[in-house]
Amino acid sequence: MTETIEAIINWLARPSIYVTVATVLSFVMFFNRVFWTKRAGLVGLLLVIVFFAFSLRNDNFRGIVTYPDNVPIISMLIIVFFFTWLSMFQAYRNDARIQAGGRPVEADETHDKVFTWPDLVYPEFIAAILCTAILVVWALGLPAPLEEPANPNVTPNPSKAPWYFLGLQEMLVYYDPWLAGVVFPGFIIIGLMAIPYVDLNPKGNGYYTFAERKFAVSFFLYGFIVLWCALIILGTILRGPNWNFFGPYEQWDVHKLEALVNVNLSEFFWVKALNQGLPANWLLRELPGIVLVVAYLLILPKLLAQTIMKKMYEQLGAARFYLVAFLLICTVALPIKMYLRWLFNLKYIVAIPEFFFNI
Amino acid sequence: MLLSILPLLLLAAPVWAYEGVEVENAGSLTGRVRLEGQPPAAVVTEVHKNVSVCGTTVEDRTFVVGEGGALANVVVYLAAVGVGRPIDLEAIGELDNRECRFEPHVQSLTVGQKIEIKNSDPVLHNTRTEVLGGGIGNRINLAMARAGTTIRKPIRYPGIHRLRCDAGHTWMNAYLLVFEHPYHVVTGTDGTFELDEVPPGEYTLMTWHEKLGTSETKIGVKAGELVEVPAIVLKQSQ
Amino acid sequence: MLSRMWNGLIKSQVWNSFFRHGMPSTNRNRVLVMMSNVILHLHPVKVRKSGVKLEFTWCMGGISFFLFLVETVTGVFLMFYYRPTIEFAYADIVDLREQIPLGMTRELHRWGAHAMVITVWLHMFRVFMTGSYKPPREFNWNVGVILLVLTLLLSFTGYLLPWDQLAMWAVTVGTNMARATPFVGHEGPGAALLKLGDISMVHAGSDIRFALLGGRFVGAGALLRFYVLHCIAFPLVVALLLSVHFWRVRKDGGISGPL
Amino acid sequence: MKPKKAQPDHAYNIPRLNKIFFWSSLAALLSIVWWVVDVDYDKPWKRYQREFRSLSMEKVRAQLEREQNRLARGRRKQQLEELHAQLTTAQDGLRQRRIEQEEARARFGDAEKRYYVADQANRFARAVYDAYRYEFETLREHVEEGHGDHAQLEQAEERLHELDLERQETLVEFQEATAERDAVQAELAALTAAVDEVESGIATLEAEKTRLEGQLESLEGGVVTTVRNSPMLDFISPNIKIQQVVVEDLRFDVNFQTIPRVDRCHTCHQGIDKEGWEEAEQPFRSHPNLDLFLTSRSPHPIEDFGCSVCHSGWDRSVDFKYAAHYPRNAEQREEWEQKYEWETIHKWDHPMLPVQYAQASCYKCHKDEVYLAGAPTLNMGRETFERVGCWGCHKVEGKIGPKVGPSLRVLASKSDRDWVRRWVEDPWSFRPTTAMPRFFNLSNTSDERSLARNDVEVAAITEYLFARSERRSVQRMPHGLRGDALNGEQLVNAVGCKGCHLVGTPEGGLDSITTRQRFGPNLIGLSEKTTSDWVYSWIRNPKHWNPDTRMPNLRLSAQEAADITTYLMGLAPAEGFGSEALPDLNPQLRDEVTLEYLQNSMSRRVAEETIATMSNYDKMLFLGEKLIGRYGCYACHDIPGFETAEPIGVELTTEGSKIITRFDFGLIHDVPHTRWDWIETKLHDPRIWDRGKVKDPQEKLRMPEFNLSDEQITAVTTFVLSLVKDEIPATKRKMYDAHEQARNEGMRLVSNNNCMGCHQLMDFGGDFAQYVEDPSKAPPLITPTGAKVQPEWLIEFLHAPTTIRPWLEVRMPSFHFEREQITTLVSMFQGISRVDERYPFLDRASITPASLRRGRALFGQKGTSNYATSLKCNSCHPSGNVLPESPPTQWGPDLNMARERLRPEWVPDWLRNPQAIQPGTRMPNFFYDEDTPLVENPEQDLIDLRNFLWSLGDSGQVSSRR
Repeated sequence: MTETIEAIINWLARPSIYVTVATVLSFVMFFNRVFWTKRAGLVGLLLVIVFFAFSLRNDNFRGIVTYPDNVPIISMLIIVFFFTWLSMFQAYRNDARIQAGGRPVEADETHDKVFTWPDLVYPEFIAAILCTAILVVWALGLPAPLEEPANPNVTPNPSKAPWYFLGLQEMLVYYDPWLAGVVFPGFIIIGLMAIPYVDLNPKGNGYYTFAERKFAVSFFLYGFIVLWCALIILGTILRGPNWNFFGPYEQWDVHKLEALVNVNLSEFFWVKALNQGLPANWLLRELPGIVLVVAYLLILPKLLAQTIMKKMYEQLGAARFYLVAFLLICTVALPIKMYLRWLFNLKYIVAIPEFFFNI
Repeated sequence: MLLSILPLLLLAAPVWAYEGVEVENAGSLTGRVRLEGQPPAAVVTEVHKNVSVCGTTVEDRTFVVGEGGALANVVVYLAAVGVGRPIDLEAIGELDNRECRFEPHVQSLTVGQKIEIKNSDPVLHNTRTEVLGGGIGNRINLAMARAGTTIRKPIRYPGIHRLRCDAGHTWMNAYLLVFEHPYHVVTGTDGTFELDEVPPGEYTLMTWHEKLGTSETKIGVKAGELVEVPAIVLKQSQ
Repeated sequence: MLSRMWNGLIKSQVWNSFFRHGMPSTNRNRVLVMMSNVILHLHPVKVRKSGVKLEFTWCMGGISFFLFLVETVTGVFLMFYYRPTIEFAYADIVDLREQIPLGMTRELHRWGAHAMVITVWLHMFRVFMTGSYKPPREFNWNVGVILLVLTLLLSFTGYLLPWDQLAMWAVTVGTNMARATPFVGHEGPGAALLKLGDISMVHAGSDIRFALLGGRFVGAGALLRFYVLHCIAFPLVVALLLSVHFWRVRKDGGISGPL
Repeated sequence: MKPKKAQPDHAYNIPRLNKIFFWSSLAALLSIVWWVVDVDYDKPWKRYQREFRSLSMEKVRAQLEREQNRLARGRRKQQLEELHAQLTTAQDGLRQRRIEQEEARARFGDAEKRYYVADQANRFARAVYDAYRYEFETLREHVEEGHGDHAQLEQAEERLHELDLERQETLVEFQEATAERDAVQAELAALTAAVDEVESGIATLEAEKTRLEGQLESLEGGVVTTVRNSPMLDFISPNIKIQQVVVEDLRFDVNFQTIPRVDRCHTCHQGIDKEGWEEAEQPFRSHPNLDLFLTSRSPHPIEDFGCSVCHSGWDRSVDFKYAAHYPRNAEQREEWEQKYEWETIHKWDHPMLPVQYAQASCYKCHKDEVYLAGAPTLNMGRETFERVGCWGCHKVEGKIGPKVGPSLRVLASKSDRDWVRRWVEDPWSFRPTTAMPRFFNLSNTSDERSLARNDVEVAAITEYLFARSERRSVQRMPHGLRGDALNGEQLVNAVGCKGCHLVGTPEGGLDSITTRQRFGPNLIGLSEKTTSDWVYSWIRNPKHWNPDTRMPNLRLSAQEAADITTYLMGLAPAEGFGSEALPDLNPQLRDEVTLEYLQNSMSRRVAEETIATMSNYDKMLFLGEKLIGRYGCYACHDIPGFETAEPIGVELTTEGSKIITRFDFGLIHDVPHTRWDWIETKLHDPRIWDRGKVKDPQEKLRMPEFNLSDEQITAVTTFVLSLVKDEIPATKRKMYDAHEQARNEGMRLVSNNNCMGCHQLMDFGGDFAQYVEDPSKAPPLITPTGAKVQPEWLIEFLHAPTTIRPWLEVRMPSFHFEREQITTLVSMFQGISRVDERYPFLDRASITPASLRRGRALFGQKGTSNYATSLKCNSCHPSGNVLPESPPTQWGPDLNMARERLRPEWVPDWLRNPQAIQPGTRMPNFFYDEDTPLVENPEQDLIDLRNFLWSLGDSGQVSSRR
């Protein structure tokens, strides 16, 4: 019985299933109020408890989860779950009030002012004291990890980036470093900074709401929870030696091999489809890929503007809209590349190693 | 060989140092050692060297049996005594090389005492000891070239020392048993022995004979009493 | 007698200079406490009720700031013992564990750093969810994003300092990406185009990664650079931006709420 | 603000906040208290130090009690009582003479006063005189130049004279006063001296007690100590603190740089460098070898060497787990897990060496010492490693030598095919103690298909060996010579065969036998293996068969050789050998394997074409060659066709430093991931890492299995672990002087030729002695050889040994050393004895006739008048033309050889105490019993006797050869 459940969870944890489930589940949940009630919160909490109670019996899982540096990541998982629920709970509550013709809770309270002392400073002070206590107990319980002295000749297997960058490291599986390590992180920062300027929706300023800004919230939540936090969890718990995938209950065996033969789009196009050798000229060789990428980046936004996002285009104006659309398709590019890899073993859409330019 | 290692282990067993004190309420032990059965016929060795001094034949003295089987040259001792009467450091054992024989054949001494080795013959003798089962080489190897030479040698190592003479007198042999405590004695020709000033208590009384090995008897000593040990009967082992 | 002494004490100049207004048990005193206190620079005298509710704010901004202070204090303590050279770095970390008084400071510093990364994320999460980046708070949101990046960089630079395998290889993995930076990384697309005649301008000894590490590999230069960035450069910038951030919070209408 | 509007005063319920504030403050306070107390105050090492302190106190108290008892009993009591009595008397006398003393003291006061006055007067007089002298001199000069008054000068001169007189008077007075004062002082001192002497006597006796009391006092401490060590204050100046040794020059490699070791082991192991804690529980136990380690008298004091350079581990750590302790076995592992919550720290490359391997570190500094005193396991490991030929496949820097197995060039003259097939397949079934390992039917080749394949492989190897070996004619046993097995057995036991060979299984089992006694093959089963003619021919002249063999020539006579041959041919092999019929060769399998090997160098199609052209014999030869190459048989055996083949194994030169992740543990999960567990497991079952793997036959592990005991495996593991790349600076490495270098070089030769199977050299070897009952019949101790014999003689002897000690049955064989080998050996002996003057010389012209006469008288010659008073050396030693009366087997060495053989300065040394030089020797002490002289003028006698010996040998040497 235990083994069956473990096998199922191991299977569910495979990157393809994991990302698919996370994506589908998150969207289903965003748009359904039933998940954001107190009862649902309790059920969720119970599920988490049951999951950990079950999993901690497994030596391998316990070993990873209780490794001191991983503890904050696991806490983050639970904390993020909780706060997502909390914010969505408040958002749906306000939405219900607004729908009923009322105002959000916060708006009601806006006119009541209280003295900073003690109402603000006192809780802040208590929070600081509690933080101290938690931090000290945490430090008492878990020693800071220290490994052997730095040795440039011995590469640890796996060698992992600091945990908060594991999402980026996971991206490295699908994209080259210049994209995964430089361009996309840059886009994340630019995207975050652009938010106030592209979100012209005047509603939802200063209070929780979902109904009034469905696109913004779901886009942000998907990015933060699935593409950032979930990938960190994936990188921490499910990536073992040689960056191979290991189920949460699977022994990290250095000898595990994955059958990975990846093929570039140019090979698909020239060899498989046209049944001829690869052209010597790189431009010609990569033409299909370049066309595809250019189309994705240039034509797709235009298409979106004319079709399903027409309303938004009208609201935002061209410049803002294309920025949003660009960020959106860049965000979606990651899961797209993931699926291409999983389904077709596709390595690069454009592969020009001559210039270190691979997409 | 094995026979002789055994008592050595017993001798070596008490590793703590012996402590001499004035014994109050001491008791004594007395008894007799007897051989059961006929002793084997003595081996006679023909002599080819220094015949004028040594004679033409030599008889070995492993079994010296008196009336009623009284067995001489048996060492009787107490095992593992830690505290008892002070060791008489002035006492001196004697060993004479006379007519190409060691005299006496068996004797016992306590660590710290001395042995006086003497050559009564006008030929070269040496006295070499091998510690049986000890593997530590010789402890004594002294030459006496001139008749009348005497050497006093302090005894330092407990154990069973077999004495040899290498000056061509291959038959010469004797035994010297060295203990860390003073409770040991060699039986005389009448097979009797006596141990004095024994502190009251329970003991193991041991006997050692060069061919018969060891035997042991449990014995209790009470304050101020003379204990008659039942006759110790040794059998010829096959 | 005791009460006389007490009265004498609370009337003394020292006492009065410290506690100007007596217990803040009346509204007047509460106002005065805020008006005459250093906290005035952070908080107004009165705030919106929604703005103090834990349910609303999650207190994540405050906790982040508090953790920043904890990091500063423990960090200063660690600096007493730690020497950023490849000869001593590792041994000093071992000694921090084995023999230095208050021998848990490194734990506090490390776990505090991890916690701070999480609280800063959650702070951003909350601010987004309450739409608090919307006008007039656009600028402060941007300051916040920079602070978030700086928090990650602080943590990342500190990661190298123990100089163990974990540190070195995590930083190697992290900085290896820099070599693929377009144009300025020597394995990045476009780097090959930057040439003066035959001389390549961007190579392993001159690219962005080299500048970051002070060498081609994670070595003595990287350790020193990361140390200086970790202890001086980033904290200073963070402190500066924090003041701006707090000041903007007040100027933009206090802790967010419907405007 | 609109005051009229009701506004809530607070967003929070303040009393509730107060409560939360209280509880959270309490929680924070408790956590900080916990931190200070648990992390800082209650560290395990502090607990250990406290415990050690109380144990020390107990110990000191017990010692004190014992000391007090000793003072109250026995001889010391007597002495003490006597001294106390003397003290009482002395003090009584003193009391009676108190008045006298008072007087003396008063007189001393007076004398002192007078001395002072006299001293002052004298000084003033001297000063006035000196000052006036200057005035007078100036005046005189003035007058002489023609100025001034002569009368004045005369007056002045008179005045000067007066002053001089006065000065001298006061000087006399001063000297008298000084003398008086000194005399009185001496008197006073004498009065108290008696008391002082007695008191110091008592103090000496009680010194130990006083010392112990002081120690106890300092251990007990008191309030101050308690405060110093209390929580929060204990960072200022506690007396419970970390102990450390910083070893600047034994550096620890942190990859980019090396840093000094900071060993803190004795923070907990408090008794480690102290005597008296041998029986204590860990961590307090004394080091088991304080003579060699840690103490200031040892060659490795703790301040200079620390601990971790030998034991490894995490030098700076003071926590049981972080110190990287490693248990010696599963039992201890379990114990530690319970007691210390021990677990392996994976993230540390230098876990502590379990005790059984600790000697591995010795070679870091003592690499050139072949036999290392105090490291028996390591010595055994090295011997075994060399003996079973590990280095043939696994290159190790510095290890070269003749191949350890017999040459197979003459195999065909020696054995038959069937025997070789059986032997190659399973050598142990023939000789359980052989050094030849098993290659076949091991854990990864025991499935049905592999078993069949093994048969083909063995047959192919055999075929190749026979095809390529030459047939050499055997020197037949002379016609009519009949061997006597009984005599042969005696010879084998006596002449020294057993120094290198076993015959059957020894009585005490294999564990009672050293590696040296297994140097050559066990001599059983020869009749199966070869013919009696071959055995006869071999033992008469081994070099004929193999110029590289290490088997020496025992110079056996034809009859002796025949006897031994007859005896050996009668010894059966191990039971069960050859009972099963050899399987028929499976031609189909043979072809498959051949094809498989052909495909290594050609495509499948070409291989198929090639195999079609090959005869069956060709196939076998081809396969045999490939297989010998695969298994590396040529590493140990000289095989035609493989003269230049490279070793097949992994180089082991720095195996002990290899990083643990580079060891492949395969799919085995129950072996702990340590170097030693990997090596040990591999030695127990060399193919174990193939378990559970799917591999092609040629991919399989191929290290053969050696029949080693657990002890040997541990020893070999220790040796392999000793092969590290640590660099020890010259300041700490053992630096060898010329003598020691000569010793080390020679010892390599000694080890290769197994000299120590028979001879004891320094503290090693001499294993043959266990076969003889009388220690004087063992092969001689050769440690003092360098000091004893002349180099020219030694060269001759090593070249062609002669009988020195006729009473020995065991024989020095002829090794046929080469010239430079002999030189190496001679240098080694001189190095061991630290002989500086290599070529000694005694000028016979310098010997006075008187000395010679006295020497002759001491030596004694039968029939002469003073024979009775001589030392009668002739009783044992042949000399001149006089022979001892006893049979030659009891003679001593021929003294005619002395002048040629012995070093002149050595003879007196030897005669002084032969026992000390050669324990067990038959040579008795004539001149001294230890330090007591036995004759009147021993030193003179020694020289005279030596001088006489140097006059011998002129009249022709009496043959002492049997």
